[in-house]
Amino acid sequence: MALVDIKQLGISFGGLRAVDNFNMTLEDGQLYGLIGPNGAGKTTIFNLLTGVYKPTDGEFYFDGELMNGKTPIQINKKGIARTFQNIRLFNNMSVIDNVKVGLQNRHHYSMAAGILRLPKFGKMEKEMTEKAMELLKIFDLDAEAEQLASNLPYGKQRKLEIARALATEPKLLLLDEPAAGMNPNETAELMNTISLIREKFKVSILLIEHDMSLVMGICERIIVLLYGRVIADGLPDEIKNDPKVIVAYLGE
Amino acid sequence: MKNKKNIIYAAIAIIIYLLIFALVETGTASRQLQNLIVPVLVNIMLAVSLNLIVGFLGELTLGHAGFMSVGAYAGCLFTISCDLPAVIELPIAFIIGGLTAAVFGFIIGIPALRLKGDYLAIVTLGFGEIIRSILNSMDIVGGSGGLKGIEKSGNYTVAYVLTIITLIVISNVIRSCHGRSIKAIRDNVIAAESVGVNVVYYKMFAFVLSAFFAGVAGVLYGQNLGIIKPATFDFNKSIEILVMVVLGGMGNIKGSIIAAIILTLLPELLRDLADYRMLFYALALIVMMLFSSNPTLVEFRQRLFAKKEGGK
Amino acid sequence: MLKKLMALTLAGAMIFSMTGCGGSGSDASADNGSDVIKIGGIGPLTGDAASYGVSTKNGAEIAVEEINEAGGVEGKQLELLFEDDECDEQKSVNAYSTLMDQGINVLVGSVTSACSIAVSGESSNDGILQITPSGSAQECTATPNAFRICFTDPLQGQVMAEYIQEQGLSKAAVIYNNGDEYSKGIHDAFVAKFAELGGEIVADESFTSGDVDFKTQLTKIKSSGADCLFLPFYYTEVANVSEQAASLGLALPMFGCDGWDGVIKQLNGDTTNIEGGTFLTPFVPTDSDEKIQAFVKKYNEKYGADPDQFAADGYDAIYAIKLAVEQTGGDLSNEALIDAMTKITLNGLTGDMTFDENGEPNKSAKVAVIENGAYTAKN
Amino acid sequence: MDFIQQFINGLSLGSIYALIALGYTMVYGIAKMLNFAHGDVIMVGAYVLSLAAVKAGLSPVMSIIFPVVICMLSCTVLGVTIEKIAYRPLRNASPLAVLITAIGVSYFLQSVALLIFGSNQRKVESVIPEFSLSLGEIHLSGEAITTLGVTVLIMICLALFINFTRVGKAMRAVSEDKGAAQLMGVNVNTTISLTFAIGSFLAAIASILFVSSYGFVGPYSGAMPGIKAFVAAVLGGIGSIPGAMLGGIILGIIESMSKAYISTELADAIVFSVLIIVLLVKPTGILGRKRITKV
Repeated sequence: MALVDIKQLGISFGGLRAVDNFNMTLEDGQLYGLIGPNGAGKTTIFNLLTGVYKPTDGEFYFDGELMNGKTPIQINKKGIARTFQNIRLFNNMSVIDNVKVGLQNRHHYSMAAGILRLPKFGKMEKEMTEKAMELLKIFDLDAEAEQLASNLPYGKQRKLEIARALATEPKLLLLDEPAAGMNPNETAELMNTISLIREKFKVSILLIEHDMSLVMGICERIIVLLYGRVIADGLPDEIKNDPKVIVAYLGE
Repeated sequence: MKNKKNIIYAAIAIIIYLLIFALVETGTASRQLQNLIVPVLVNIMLAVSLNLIVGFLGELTLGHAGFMSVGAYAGCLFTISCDLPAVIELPIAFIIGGLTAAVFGFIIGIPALRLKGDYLAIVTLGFGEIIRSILNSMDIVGGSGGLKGIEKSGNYTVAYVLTIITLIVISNVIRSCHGRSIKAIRDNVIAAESVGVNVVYYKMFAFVLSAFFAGVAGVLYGQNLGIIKPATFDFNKSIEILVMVVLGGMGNIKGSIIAAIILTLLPELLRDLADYRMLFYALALIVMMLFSSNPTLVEFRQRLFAKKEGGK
Repeated sequence: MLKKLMALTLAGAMIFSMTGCGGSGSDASADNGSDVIKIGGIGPLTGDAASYGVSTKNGAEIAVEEINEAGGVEGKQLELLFEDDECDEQKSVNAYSTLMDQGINVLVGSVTSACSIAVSGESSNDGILQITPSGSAQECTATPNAFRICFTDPLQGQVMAEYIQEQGLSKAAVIYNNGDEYSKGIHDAFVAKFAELGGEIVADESFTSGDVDFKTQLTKIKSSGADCLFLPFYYTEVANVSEQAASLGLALPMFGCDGWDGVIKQLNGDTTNIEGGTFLTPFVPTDSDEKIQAFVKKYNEKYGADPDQFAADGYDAIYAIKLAVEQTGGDLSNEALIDAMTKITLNGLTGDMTFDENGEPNKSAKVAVIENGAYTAKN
Repeated sequence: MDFIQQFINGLSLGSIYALIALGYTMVYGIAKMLNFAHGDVIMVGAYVLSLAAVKAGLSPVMSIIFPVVICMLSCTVLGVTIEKIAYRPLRNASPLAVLITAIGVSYFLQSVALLIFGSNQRKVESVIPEFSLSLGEIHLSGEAITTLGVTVLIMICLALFINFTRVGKAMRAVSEDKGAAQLMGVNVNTTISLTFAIGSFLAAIASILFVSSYGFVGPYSGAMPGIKAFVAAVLGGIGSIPGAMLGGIILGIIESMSKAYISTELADAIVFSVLIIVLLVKPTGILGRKRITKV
């Protein structure tokens, strides 16, 4: 069974049909790209999948379970994590604490343990620190662990967001323009990192991106959105040569 | 390293207590200072507990005096109606006061789930005023004349122990996974939800915990003075506590403690200025805010700070 | 770091300065042989209730000056140290401690009831003589060291209930300040007594401190069939009520309590809307009594205004202390002074009075009527 | 009969709240700050009015115009000065810092008034010629009629000003996005100063009508009406000009009605409860615009 099964998903804001009849199947371990011009509805789909918006119609199955109407928190617990187009870090917290907030999804201790500093507290905190450092190392952020997140340079903030999402141990990771604002070197590095985490964490990825070199370079399948509708869905090579896609991007 | 820090804190706490003990018991401290110890500690408890909501959760409330008042009334009513030895009676009174305030914290937390910023501020202000006008019209708690005849059993040792408990609980919460969740909500609600932070639960938790300690502080206030009246707990009192939090630094517990000490002592030290006292206080408030929050000055200070670091 | 250091230094310096003055303070209080009698005063000098504290302080200052000019008491000069409490109980107790550090021998205060009660919780431990000039709540004199100059609230309410019925009026409308214990105390006693005497309270309305609009309450009263209006609260609101009643066309005889004193000044002397208003007061500045006239003159010279009842209470409190010190023959010990209080007879501005063991004054109330822009004493 | 009179009482009380709320909402809507000192500017205005009225030995018409003009001028200058000294240095600081500063300014004005004028309330003669309407048992005072009329007039003028003049457009631009407005050539500082000038001018009008209705001013006279008006502004939807009007009137009527028919003691509690309920149902107030956060 597919990890993600989306059937005729749609949402309207007042009279505006932001997403219409969106269908998609994402297999376990797959890396899917979601592209389209600005305003096509890509981020709206992310918001639908993570429960920020409630779909007005259609169905969204994750791991065989219907996710419609679930809250962002429930959806995250089920195993979907995301990053944001406009970076949303916990700016006034340290880098390592940002990751720990993500880790808390699976590593938890009671209020009493926290207040009374019971042995469980020490044990869990130690475990979390180790895991967080491990994650930060992957993203080359371990040196900045104690810095405030807002003091990181832009590229590292993007990485930290991915690290935080991964900390929740998701089965599906949604990346919203992870390469935005990066130079070609950084983008290349990011591509490596994405491949690496796919291997290491056995996570499926759905990725929104404008940087075609990145999308074409790493995505296994690509879906193209225009005005809220899917105009193409296929392998990178098919998409590259699809006349509808070329029209959408270049105009007639 | 963490343990070392804790030991240092414990040592500081004990030394300060011994210092107070020595100053009071030998009579070195003036009456004025002896008398101010409990109010200072009450204000520290209030400021630190409010900091949990304002500084760590990032929600502006103007109703902290309301929590304080319900706690004070509940706890002090208990001591009046009950005739147990103080050792048993007092802890129960503090817990009753705290729990009652916590219930109100829960109720006031509900709008906080929906409202933000200035809207929440006015709603909490409203809650405080509602509590006050209900207390005013309740004859069984003395109405506007206040609740009288409270046994004065709050002394500096009791107050000190309560303050230390407050500090330990709140700072431990802040430095645990629960505290991280609360701070995450402050920094970015949407991101917090996206990584599974239960926003509703933690917002409520912060309000309830903060209200609990405000309630305990209220009981202590009543036990120390022997009389409480609704007019004391008006929104000016809430603002007074808020000023301590803002001045001490949002999300800075040590700052709250220092600000609470300074702002409680300042008006007392300014007594010699007589009529000009309030004027001076107002000016001090404006100047301190300008100094601590003006972007240019803040930058200047940071540069100064950076230089020092570099020099090391 | 710099900021933290500064803050810590500041806090430390504050505490240090307070320990510093400790030594000298306790010395002074022990010193009985000094030729100065230190009188502590506490009352609101700032905040909503400031006018009461300021008047009391002014009145007390005049008394102190008079006594000192006349050579003091038992060869000693009086010194008045007056502290602000903003009408806040905690600040009142703080003020008391500050005064104790300065070595006061007796205490006048606090001006308001709740503050007075809070202070007596402390002062009773020290055993110091405490005279509240105007704390009218029953509990103000609950401790053995506490006395008062003014009437209690219930007494005023009862007397007024009797007085109104003597005028042949039986349907009273009442407005009171629910946020003020003084007003509520008088109101409660009045309502009980008025009914007991066979009268009927046809409208019972309240407001809270800070309100300026009374039209709603007055509109209700207008249609209640009341034949008189009882307004047991302070003159500031009385002025508002009287003007608004007139604007609504409500013309009932008005009655009040000693808090009314000052209403004429409040109305800039224009008393058209409150003409005939009658209230209970221990002190009427237009009283032909020589003592009162001398006081009014001095007060006007010094402060440029007519004194009110608070000023008179403050003045009388100082004279009560003078008599008590004379009674003990200069012994300033707490026990002696408290004991002396019950033995003195004070011919004060607010009437001739003696004090009983419970700290209550025995004095008769005067009824004042507002006529042609002036208070007229009526007995 | 009673009901109508109570309604009118509420209306006249409400129009005072509305007038003060207009000033609040104006400053909040554009400068995005709670000017807690607004009520105290009204208090200062009332004192100025009383001083100017005493000093004037002019013709009947001038003796009304002179104090009114002086009052308006001094309030406007005061408002702009406060903005310049206390608020401008904090333009980019946290809203809380600005709030605390505003509270400091409020305390400052109160204590200055206390030092100069003493704690007793001062009687101020009404500048509104004496007239009233009576219909049988129902009375409507000249002050109430004038206040209501002036408030409606100001509301209309303000709405026109904000929506149709160049300066008004600049104000709206600043309220949407200070940075972008600056890039588009709007002088943010001048615009905000102007906002304060207008807000304080409104405070002057409010103080004239307030003291004309109630006749007295003390150092703390501005505090309570200030808070009630703030509640009114929030109730109506803070930042919305018709909202302030509506909020003020509703607040006045609720207060009056609950005093008349429920309980005078709990009137304030009822007013605040209504506010809370309204905000829970509609978090931006009755006429407030909803802002969508983009994810």
